[in-house]
Order: sequence, then C-alpha cells, then structure tokens
Amino acid sequence: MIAALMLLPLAAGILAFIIRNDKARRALLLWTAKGHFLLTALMVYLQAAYGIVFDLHAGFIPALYPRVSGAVWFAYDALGVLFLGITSLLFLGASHYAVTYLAAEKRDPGEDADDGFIFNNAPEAVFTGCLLLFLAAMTAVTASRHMGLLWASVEATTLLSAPLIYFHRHKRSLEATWKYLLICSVGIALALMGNLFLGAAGLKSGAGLDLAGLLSKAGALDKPLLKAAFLFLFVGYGTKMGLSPFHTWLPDAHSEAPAVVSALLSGALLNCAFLGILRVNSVCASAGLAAFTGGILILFGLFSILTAALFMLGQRDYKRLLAYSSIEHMGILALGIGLGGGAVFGAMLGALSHSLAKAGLFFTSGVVLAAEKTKRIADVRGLWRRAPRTAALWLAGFFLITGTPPSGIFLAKFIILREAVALKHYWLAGAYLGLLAILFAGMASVFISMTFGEHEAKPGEKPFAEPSGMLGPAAAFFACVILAGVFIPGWLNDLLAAAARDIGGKL
Amino acid sequence: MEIIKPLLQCLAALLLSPLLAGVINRVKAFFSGRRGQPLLQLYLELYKLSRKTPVYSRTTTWVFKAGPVIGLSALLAALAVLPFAGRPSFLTFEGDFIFLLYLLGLARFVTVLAALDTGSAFEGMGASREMQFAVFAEPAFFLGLAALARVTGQGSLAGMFGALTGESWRTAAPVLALLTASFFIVLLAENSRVPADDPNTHLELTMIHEAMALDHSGPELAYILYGAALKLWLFASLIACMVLPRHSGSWVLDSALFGLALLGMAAAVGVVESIMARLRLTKVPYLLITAFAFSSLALIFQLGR
Amino acid sequence: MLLVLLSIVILISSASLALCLGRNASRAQDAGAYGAAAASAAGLIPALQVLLTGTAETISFPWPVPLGSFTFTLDPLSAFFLVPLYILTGLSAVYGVDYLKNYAGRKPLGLAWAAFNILTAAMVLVFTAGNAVLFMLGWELMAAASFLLVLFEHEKPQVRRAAFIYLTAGGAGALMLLAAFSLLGAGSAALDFSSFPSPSRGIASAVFLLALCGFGLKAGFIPLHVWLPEAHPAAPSQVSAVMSGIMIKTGIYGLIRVLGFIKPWEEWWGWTLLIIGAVSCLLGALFALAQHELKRVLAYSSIENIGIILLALGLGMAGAACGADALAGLAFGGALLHVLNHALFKGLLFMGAGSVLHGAGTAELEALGGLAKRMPRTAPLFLAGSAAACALPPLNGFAGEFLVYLGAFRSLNSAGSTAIAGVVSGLALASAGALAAAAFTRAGGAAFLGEPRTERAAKAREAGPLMLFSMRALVLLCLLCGLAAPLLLAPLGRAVASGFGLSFSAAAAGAASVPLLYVSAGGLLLLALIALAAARRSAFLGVKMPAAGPTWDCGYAAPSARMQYGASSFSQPLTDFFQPILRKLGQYPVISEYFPGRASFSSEAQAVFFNAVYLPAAVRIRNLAFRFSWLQHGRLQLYIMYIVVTLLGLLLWKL
Amino acid sequence: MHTFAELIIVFVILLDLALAVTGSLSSCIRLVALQGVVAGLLPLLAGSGAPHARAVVFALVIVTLKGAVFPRLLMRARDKSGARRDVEPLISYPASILLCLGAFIASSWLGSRLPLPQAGVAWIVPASLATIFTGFLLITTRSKAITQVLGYLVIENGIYIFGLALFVEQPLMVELAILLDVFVAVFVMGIAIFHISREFDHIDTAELSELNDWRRGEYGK
Repeated sequence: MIAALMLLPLAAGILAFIIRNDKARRALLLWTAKGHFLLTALMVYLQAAYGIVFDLHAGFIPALYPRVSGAVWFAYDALGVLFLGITSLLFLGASHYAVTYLAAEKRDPGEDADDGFIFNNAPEAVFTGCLLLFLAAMTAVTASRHMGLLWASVEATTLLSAPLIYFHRHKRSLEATWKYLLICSVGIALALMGNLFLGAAGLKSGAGLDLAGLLSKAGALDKPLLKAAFLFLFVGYGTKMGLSPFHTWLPDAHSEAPAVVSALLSGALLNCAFLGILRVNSVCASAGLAAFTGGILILFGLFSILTAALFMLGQRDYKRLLAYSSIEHMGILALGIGLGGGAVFGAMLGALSHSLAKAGLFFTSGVVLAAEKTKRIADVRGLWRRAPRTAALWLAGFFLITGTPPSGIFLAKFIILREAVALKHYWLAGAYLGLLAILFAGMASVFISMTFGEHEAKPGEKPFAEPSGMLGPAAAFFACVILAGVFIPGWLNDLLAAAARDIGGKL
Repeated sequence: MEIIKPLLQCLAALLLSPLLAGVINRVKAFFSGRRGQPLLQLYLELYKLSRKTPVYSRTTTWVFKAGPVIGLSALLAALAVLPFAGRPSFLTFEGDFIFLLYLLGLARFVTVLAALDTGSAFEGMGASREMQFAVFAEPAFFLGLAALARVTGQGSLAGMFGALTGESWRTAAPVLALLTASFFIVLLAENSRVPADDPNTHLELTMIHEAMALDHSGPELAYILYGAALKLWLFASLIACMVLPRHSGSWVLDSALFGLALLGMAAAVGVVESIMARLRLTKVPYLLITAFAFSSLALIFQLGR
Repeated sequence: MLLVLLSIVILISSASLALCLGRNASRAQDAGAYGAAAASAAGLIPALQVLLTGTAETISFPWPVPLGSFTFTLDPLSAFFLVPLYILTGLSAVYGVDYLKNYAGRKPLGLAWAAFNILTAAMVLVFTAGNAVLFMLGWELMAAASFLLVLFEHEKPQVRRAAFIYLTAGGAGALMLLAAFSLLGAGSAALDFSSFPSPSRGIASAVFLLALCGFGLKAGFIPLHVWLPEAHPAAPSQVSAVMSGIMIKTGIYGLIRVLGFIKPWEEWWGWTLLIIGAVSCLLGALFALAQHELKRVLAYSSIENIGIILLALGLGMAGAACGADALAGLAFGGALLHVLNHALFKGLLFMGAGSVLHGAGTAELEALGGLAKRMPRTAPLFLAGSAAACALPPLNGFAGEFLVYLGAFRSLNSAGSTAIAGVVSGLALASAGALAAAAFTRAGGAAFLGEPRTERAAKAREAGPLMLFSMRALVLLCLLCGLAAPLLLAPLGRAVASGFGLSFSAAAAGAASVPLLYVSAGGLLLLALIALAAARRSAFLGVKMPAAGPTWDCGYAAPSARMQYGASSFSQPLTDFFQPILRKLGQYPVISEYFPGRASFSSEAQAVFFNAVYLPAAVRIRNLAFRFSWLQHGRLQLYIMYIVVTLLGLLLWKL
Repeated sequence: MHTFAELIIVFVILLDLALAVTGSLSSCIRLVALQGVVAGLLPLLAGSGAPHARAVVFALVIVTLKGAVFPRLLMRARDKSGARRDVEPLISYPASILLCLGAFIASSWLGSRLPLPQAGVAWIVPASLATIFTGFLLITTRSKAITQVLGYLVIENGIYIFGLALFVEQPLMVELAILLDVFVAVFVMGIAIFHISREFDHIDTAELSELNDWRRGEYGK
C-alpha cells in the first residue's frame, strides 16, 4: 500500500517527462492526483476502521549494508496519516487548478507587469513531471519512519520544487529559486548534521536512526548530544518550514512561483518540514527534554509571528503578504507544539486548516494575478467589479485565514491561546494576542483596499472571464475550513487526537 | 379639605404668577424714578393677546404653533410637582424634582424648535444662546438640589422643603446660603433677567429669550408670556421655600407668608435689575459657572460634614 | 426556546434565498424582508413569554467541535435584549424594503439582505449562546455581516476607511474576548457558561478588564468608540438603526454576562465603569453637538447613551460593593431599561435620518432645512424621536434615566464614596442631558425647520409608506414605554434578577414602583394639559383667519435662507467654549479692509481621539515595522548569516 | 593510526584558515578540493583495524568527486561566467581570520560540551564544527555565487568528517545522504549558476537582491 502510494506519483512523474501530448499529460496529472487521494483515503479508512497498519520493511532492498535488524523504513502512524492526508488533498486541488492554469499559460504566457517582457515558461512536461515527483517525495516524507530517510525525502522535495519555482524563467524567479535552493540546502545540511548528532546520541545504546528504536531507547540517549541534535535539526528543518529568522527565502519563493506551486509550498511542503521537527521533538520529549524543546519552539514560534507582523504591515505585494501569513501560521504551530498539552491538538487542527485555507488563498491570488496582471497591492482596486467571484473568495479567504469563526483556524488559535493561559504564560498569551491583532489589521487594510472600491480599468484591458477550474478548488478548500470550524467529524477528531498523542500532547 | 389644598395652591400659582412681573416692573420704575406700568399690566396684555388674530410666517409649520402650547403645558404640569410653602402639591414622589427639571427641559426644547421654525436669524440666535446657557444652568441647578437632598435626607421636593427648618439653617447655614445664591443666579438666567439678559430690549446683542418669541403673536404669544410668568413663579417659590423654613403649622398662615416671600423675591429681582448692568454675553456662562461653583461648594461642604 | 431557534433558521434560510435571488432585486428584497419580519414575529413570542414568566430555558446539543456545545440559554436577561432586537430588526427590515428601492440595479441587494439577516441571526445567537465558542461564533459572524453592510457604498474612500477601522476594532475586541474566556474557562474542560469555575481575585480583575475592553470595542464607549461615528453613517440607514439600536448593546450584554461570572465585584470595577460612562456620555453629547452630518450626530449620541448605560452599571456596581442593594438595583434596572429605550428611539432616529437621506439625497445639516414642509409625515416622527433622545417626558427616554437618577439620589444619603458616585453620575447625566438637548434641537432644527438651504432640500420628497409605517410603530412604542413604564418594572425586575442577582431586583422593586407610577401619572397629566392648551388655543382663535406673512426679521423685509441660523452657528457658542476638547478645524475670515470683499468660513469637526491617539499610534507601529524592514533586504549572504548566528547562539546558550 | 587521523584533522583546520584568507578564486577551488580529498581519506584511517571494503570504495568515490570532478566543473563555471578572478570578500581578510578563529574557539567549547561516546579520535567535533562555520563564513562574506557553492562544499566536508569518522562501522544512510547532498551542491547549484550567468551576465550576488521588503527611507515621517 505504501509502496503504491509512493510509486504511483513516481512512475507518473517519470512518464510525464516522456509524454508529448499536452492533454494526455494533464490527464495523467489529474488522474494521478485522484488515484493518490483515493489510495490515501482507502488507507485512512482501513487504518481507522480495521486497525490495519501498513508498513514497509526494507527487506526487498538487497542487504548491501549491514543495518539494524527489523527497522521499519516506511510506515504510517496517525501523525503521518494526517500530514499525508493534507498533502494528498492539497495536491488533488492543485492538480485541478494546474490543469486549467497550464492550459491558460499555453495559450498566453502573459507578460510581466513590472518589466513588460513575455514570460518564457519552462516546458510543461518538466513542470508536470516535477510536480508529480514532488508529490512522491512528500509522500515519502510523511511515511518515513527513519530519520535518515526523512531527511533524504525532505532534501528531494527541495530539489524537485526548485524547477517549479523557476517556471517563469525570468530574473526574479531565478533569484527566488537561487535563494530557495541555497538557503534550504544550507538548512538541510544542518539537518544532516543534526541527524548525525542524533545517531551519535544513540551510539551507546544502539538506538539507530529509526523512530521506533529512538523512541524505545529514548531514555538511554546521550542528553547533550541529543540536545545538539535537536538544535541542528530544528534550525535545519526550521529553515525549510519557514520559522523566523530562517524564513528569508519564503516570501521570495512564494511570490515568484506560480500560484499553484506557492499553494503546494505553503500548504504541503512547510508541513513536511514541520513533520521533521515534530519527529525529533517527540524523541526529545520521550527522553525527558520536553521543557528544553518546548522553550525553543515557543521562542521561535513567537518570533515568527512577530516577524510576520512586522512585514505584513505596509506590505506591497499580495503574494508576499500571503507568504508572511504562512510564516505567522508556522509560528503559531510551533507555539502550539511548544506549549504541549491541549495546544498540540490545536496545532494539528491549525496545520490542517492553514494548509487548506492558504492553498485556497494562493489559488485565488493566481486568479487575481491573471485578472489584474500585477502583484502590487496598490495597483489592485475594486476587484469586486472586475471579478466578483474571485473577490468573494479573496475576502472569504481573508476571514478564514485570520481566524474569524466559523473556521478551523479560529479553533486552533483559540485552543492554543487557552493552553497558554491555562499554563499561566500570561505574557506569552498577551504578546500572541497583540501580534495577532496587528496582523489582523495589516491584512484587513490590504484585503479591503483590493476587493472594494471602483475598479480602474487599465489601458487595453479586456473583460475577465473567471476560470472555474482555478476558483473551484479554492472554494472547496474554503468550504472544508469552514466545515472544520463548525463540525469536526468523529474520525477526524480521532485522527487529530491520535496525531497529537503521537507528539506527546493530550486532549 | 386636604385634597382641596393642592388645588388651591395651584390655583394661586395660576392666578398670581403674572403679578410677579408687575412687581418687578414697579420696583424698577421706583428705582428709576418713573411711575411705571400698572401692577396688573401683564394680565391686561394676556387678555389683549388672547383676543388678537395671529400672523404666521409662511416659513413656519405646525412646530411653530405647537411650541407655545406644549411649552405652557409643560410648565403647568410642573406646577403639579412644585411644593407650595413647603407643602406637597398633587404629585409628590421620590425624584420628583428630576421630573420637574425635565419638564422645564421639554418647555425649552419646544420653544427652541418653534424659534428655529421661523428661519429667522434673530430667533436662531436666541435659540442658540438659550441652549448654551441651559448647558451651564442645568448642572448648577441639579447640584444644588443634590446638596439640598443631602442636607435634608429627603428624595422629593416637598419632602426636602418640608424637612427644612430653622434648625437646618442653624446647622447648615453656609450650605443653604450658597444654595440660595446659586438658585438665585439660575433664576435670573433662566428667566432672562439682568445681568444675564435684558427683557426690555430687542437689541440683538442681548437677545435670548425675547428673541425666540419675536415672530409669535396673538394667543401663542400670550401662552409664551404666561409660561414665562409661571417659570418665574416656579423658581421664585423654590427659593422662597428655602429661605422661609419655619412652618407654623397653619396652612393659611404659611401660605400668606409664602406669598409675601414670593413678592419679596420679585422685588429682589427688581432691585438687582435696577442696580446692575447687563453682563457681556460672553461672560454669561461664567455667571452660571459661578452658580455651579456655589452648588458644588455646598455639596462638598455637606458631603464632608 | 424552540421558536428562537426557529427564528435563526428562518433568518439563515431567507438570507440564502435572498442571496440566490440576487439578480432579481425586488424578489431578493421580499425574501430578505419577509424572512426578517417572520423571524421577528416568531422570536418575540418566546422572548416575551420568558420575560413575563421569569423562567429560564436551556437547550443543549452536543457540537463536535473542541470546547464547543450547542447550548442555548434563554433567561430573562437574554429575553430583555431579544425583545428590542426582534422589534427593531423586524421594523428595520420593513423599512428597508422602501429605503433600498433606490438602489435596485446599482447595488447587490440580495447580498445586502443576506448580510442583514445573517447579522440578525448572529445577534440572536450572541444573546442566547450558553457556550463561549458558540458565543464567539455569533460574535464574529455579527462583525463580518455588519462589516459587509458598512461597505454597502464601498465606492467612497471614507466608507472603506470606516470599514477598515470597524473591522480592526472588531478583530482586536474579539481577541480580547478570547483571552477573557480563556481565563474564565482555564480550569474547566468545556467552555459552557454554566461550567465556568469561580476565578481567583487577580484573574477576575484581568477578566473584567479584558471584557471591558473587548466588549467596549463593540459597545463603543470613549475611548474605544473610534469606529462608531465612522461606521454607522456609512451603512444603509435601516442597518445603522440596527447597529446603533441593538448591535452595540451586544457589548453591554456581554459585559453583564461576564460580570455574572466574576462575582463578587470589586468596588474599583464599578468606579472604572462609572468614570468611563460619565466621560462617554459627556463627550458623546458634546461631539454630537459639533457634527455636521445628521447620521454622525446620531452616532455620537449613541456613544452618549452607551455612556449612560455604562454609568448606570458602574453606579450599581459601586453601590453593590458597599451593600446598597436598592441603589444598585435601581441603577441596574435603569441601565437595562435604557437599553430598551435607546434601541427604540435611536432606531427611530436613524430611520428618520434615513428618510432624510432618501428624500433629499444628503444628510449634511448645512444643506438641509425646511423639510417639515416637504416631508410632513417624517418630521414629527423625527422630532418626537429627538425629544425621546433628550429624555423628555412623557416619552420613553425619561423612564430609564429616571431610575438611574433615583439610584444616584439614594446614594446621597449613604456614606462616603457611594455618595460621590451618585453625585458624579447624576451630574454627568444632567449635563449630558443638556448637551444632548442642544445637539438634538440643532439637528432637528437645521434639518427640518426653517427654509431649505439648498436646491436638494427644497426638492425633497416624502418617505415611502413602509418607511413611515416602521417609524410610526416606533414612535408609538416610545410613547407607550414612556407612559407604561410601571408595567415594565416586573419584566425588568426579572431581567435584573437573572443578570445581576435576585437581591437587587427585590430591593429595587419597592423603591422604583411608586415614583414610576407618579411619573406616568405626570406624563398623562402633561398630555391632558397639552390637549387642554391646544383646545383653549383653538377656542381663542375661534373663527378668526390667521394672517400669513414673511418672517419678522426686525424690520428686514426680504429674509433669505442664507441668512437663517445654520447648524454651525447654532452650536458655535458651545463649540467655541469647548474648543480645547473638540478641536474643531476651521477657517475664519479676517476682515482687514473697510469694505471687505468675499469672505468664506468653514469649520470641520474632527475625530479627536482617532486623530490624537489611534492614528499616531498606528503610524508609529507602521514606522517601527518599516524600520525593521531592512532585515529582509534581499542579500543572500546576510540571510544565511541569520541562520548561522542563530544556530551558534542557540548552541552556546542551550548546551 | 589515530595519530595519523589527528594529523589529518589538524590539516583540515589549517585548510579552513587558509580558505579564510585566500583571495584567488582558483586557489579557493583547489583548497576546497584538497580539503575534500583529505577528509575523504579520514575514514580509512580512523577505523580500528583494516577498513571495510565498502568503506574503501566509498572513500574512493568521494575522493574522486571532490578531488577531481567538482574542481573541474567549478573551474569551468568560473571561466564561463567571465567574472573577476578574486573572491571579492565583503569584509577584510583580517576580519575573516578573526571570525574564523572565533569560530574555532566556539567550536572547541562546544566540543567540550559534547563528549562523543566513542572517543576514538580527538578533536573530531571541534574540527567538524569549525569547518562548518568556515563554510558559512565563505557563504556569508563573499559576494559571488560560486564562492557560495564552495562554502557549501566546505560545510559538506565538515559534516563528512563528523559523520564518517563516527559511523565507520555503521554508515547507515549517511553515505547515501552525503552523496545526495553533494549532488545538490554541485549539479543543481551548478545549473542555477549557469542560468544566473546567462541572465545576469555575471555571478555577483549583489544583483540578486531585487526581491526584498526594504522600505528604505519610508519611515521616520
């Protein structure tokens, strides 16, 4: 089952490089996404209903190296399933969006609003292929039960997403790609160092690097080395996750990539990196270092929110604005994990809701970009007139992402706040609320000014036909977020709770 | 008999209130060495006006006509609350002076609206000033009543004045004196008397109450003049109740004394009008603030005791 | 109780219907308005029933959301807020049908109606929610729906600005409420109101302050009022009526609810409320006096009235802390009664202002005048509403304030600080009343009386029949509530008992019933006297035909509309006196020649608090953010340095 | 054998210092290559007894890559880009040296806090950390894209020292991981540099700062 999950996008990705026909390739993308989602759903169902646990021993790989016997390489616990579900769902939406988007780009690559040159887009085959391989890599991240494999998969996601960011092939996207590549590679190198420290911490007890071994022998791990391992892994994966001050690549990459890629980066990739931190965090928690890791997570979580607040005020580019909002939410998630207890559940709910809401917003931003041909906030006025449905979604997305109920994000923020208060971290709660207020104000002014008012027609502007294929996924995601705010079905609640338990939280 | 008494008191007020204006005019005439109008001049004027055919401006609407009617009614209703010689009238209840205060407010409200309905610069000016002074007069009046309530421990006007005895003057003389002064200033201002206003001129620099009635004629003007007389009666009787705390127990005697005191009040107003010059308009608020200061001082004294 | 839920269902379904029918304006209007009216009718029954019987009802369903449960509570306090809610929204909806006709085709009326009905449903939810998550759901839905309504005329930049301020204020307030509920429910598993444990003293004070600010941002007392005078004028008038009449009262309701969770009260809480209330009612009335736009006048008057309510609450709490139950009960009763009364007369006034806007196309006082002739049916209704707003007997505004006065005078005979509280509140009430009277005579006079100042005012047309119907109904209710105030005492007592405590209502009932009875008698007497005086006047006039002429202008025979006193000149003596507070901006002509040529004069009331406090603060925060913006300067080397330095720092610090 | 390994470690540290002061781009490339080769030999010498055959093969692969293939690729990239031949440091060389020394001190302190369970070879942790920080130094204080790749390779060397010295017997995934990492460094970044030089005519990263949020001069009003 797990093999199928990973091999399906892998094979499809390779196939995508070969297929010549655009339509066939798009269909391949769409059907792979659907197949992946179905498989995921089936697995969740089997796991939830019948308790069947799928795992993948590395038995079929020739025993080239001696290794710890019985180590499971890939398997799904609740946490992995949750993140797999998010990724798969997101990819399903993204594939629908991408098909419409690619067709539109093929017809008219469009020109850059600021510099006025025609985009020289990358070949569609490369884009689609990388997209599918990216999915495969993310699936591997969620499935990894081995820190080394996890690391390798995260590295693979970096490599595979770089060409996606570079889709438009112009100066700015190149700059963004370069920064993304270098900063994330540095991060990933640090994470590798962290893995080595982790291995060193377990050398004496023979814990190895697979999670089961680490967790079972957590008590015997070498504490100073474990701490060092955590710090390195935290900084390393934190870079990829976009925690401040390691977030610097994020606004650039998100603003320059096509909207669908931004959505996947923000909604899925950041979560994958987050998963890395969660894994090592749970090892540390089992080793009795919960206070140590919690403090760091809280500190950087709050700092990320602060950074986002500072940069969202007076932001000039709406895609960058969304990127900073992602930083904010990553900060909130880190805060939730750091607080522990009930807040972990909130963080899990937050991760789910944020991914959907942010992906929906990025999808919508893609349509806004198509309608207005600019990413500058000041140049978009009266979207309501030009593209009413887009504007409605844009506004809805704003309310959802800022945590206006009914929204899963609202519940997440509230639960985390409640835990902070219950733990008597009053200053923390106060700072958290103050920053949220600033963020709210910053976003509100942007969304109001973009959505409302009179639309000023630019010279040579044609009426804009809103593409349903691009708006549909956004609407569906928003609906899911709203639903998560008013009705959390039993199975989802159980899944979130189980995921929270995997990290060490309790309800 | 006990039911008749308030009726008689009100009747007295209704009949005697125009007399006060006559007394004031006679005192002023005496001071300036003139013979002056007859004492009953206002009665005559009221009679004359009630028989006149009014002239209405084409600008005006029903508001203009309703003003005097409602204004007079409010003052009449106020009589039902007003104690007479420290004795209750028809309506005596805890907080009745608030009701009284707001009835006066109603009268002012409709008068001002009626004035504005004419669209005249002069009447607008008068209305504007009326509202301005009210903003200062009302708190002063209110604080004074609060101090009085604190002195007497009573919640209604009749209760307060009924509880006010010579003993109170002995124990709380400064407070009561301050209050009397404050009320007297409010009386002068509210009844368009010198030094706040000059009822005899229509010069625009002084115009307050008089200006508001410039366009009214016939029965409406009669209503307004009669209302003004009632208002003077009202304030004067409050002060009279305060300075005349001794209750003999005999209703007739008390009432007679009270009537004399009212005439004395009118005479005092006349004296003030004769010996003082009108203040510059911009200074009038300060006069009222003085009243406010008196009232607050009284209250602070009383709260500190 | 079920009917209340039914009303929510009706509202939501009619909202979706209106949204779906959006293309057909008149059908969308019908769907929205009839839905709202039907919901009002359905909801009023249980609300009145609870008020009359005094029994609280609770319904609870599980809600698969963490910390949440569908717990609805309908106790007399909720019912006391629900009654004006249903009355006002129902009448506003009827009013809106005529009012919005002008906009058909130009504006998405389906959306407007959907937002209106959602707003109503959300307010019902707020008043009945028995669970913090449910409460916040209603609270934020209310904010979002009203935000959309404020943006009804979003083409105007000032409207967008107003909406931004409103949204931000709402967002900040909601965050504070979340904090307050977190503190309250820190020890309990669920966040049902009934399960909140009794907090420690320090926590209780923190909850009080958070709730004060959080709810205050909605209620709009000074200095948290900045959104109110911007947002209320921006919304369509029937929405302004609902926002001003009911929506800001959700803040009061919430505050009362939270106060119920954190007993016993500290005395300084009462004092805080008292002082904020006094400042709000004084400054609110003063600012109202300086405004140039009718709806802004009304908005500031709402601040004044919220101040009165808060003042009464504060007086009551200060009294309760000293054990003066009767005083506290009177003040609490006054506060609640004023909630009801304000909803009625302010709804009426906003509808009146809407009719002016509808008929003359503008609500700028200096552009109006003489509307009593052009809109003869609206004028008396508006002026009656003004009289009620000035708390003049026999209308309803007086009854509530009278109770507060009674409480204030009760306190005079107690010792020490309570007496001072009474004096302060009475004084604030009296002064604010005088200022409000000035503001309303000015507004009513400038708009309706005298000669029209502009062409538009001269061509104003009367409001539609449905608009008039709603306003008449409200006037009738104002008069009824004024005259029949003693009958309201029993339900009021139940509301006080459920909101504050049984001891207060019991103590106050005796103290209030007799005076209120007398007040009603006085009101009736007044009406009788008016009738008598009017009859007497007719008798005087007899068969004489009054003559008509120009206005007597002391001999000037050709008065023109430009010469009459305008709104600015009317208030000029007072606004000049209070210039240090009002800080009006203006240009005055300086006459330096013997024969001066053209001169111009202008004055502008500025939003003092916003310009003096909030704007500089916002600019400062933004500048601070910009100051740090070099951190994201685009240079890769430094980006990587952040990582290294942080890593090194962490290693050195944590190992 | 351990003495020999320790000598190599000292040599690696000396190479770090040399990197910090070298101004010529080609010398830099050579020094990095040399460091890679030396570090690559380390696992063969650090283990006890005869090295595993697999380890020998791996070491040879690494040595070939780092010693021969990468330098050649990087030299070609340097020639193609037509950039100036020095590294264009953003800070002076003495400052670089000082920072490098500071990194050593911090690393040795950290090393003392992190005792390895198998204290076979001394100074492994400090040397590897120091090398990592030197790599960072190259990335953050040199202006060219190519030096940033070099810096990345140096970081890689540092990790390699730590990893392979530690896991001689149980390499687990480490070798594959390092290969992957190196692959990133050279091939992907190489492609990126190729694109950069095509778009920007040269590979000075100062050009690559168009994407920013700096509101220069917009505050204080």
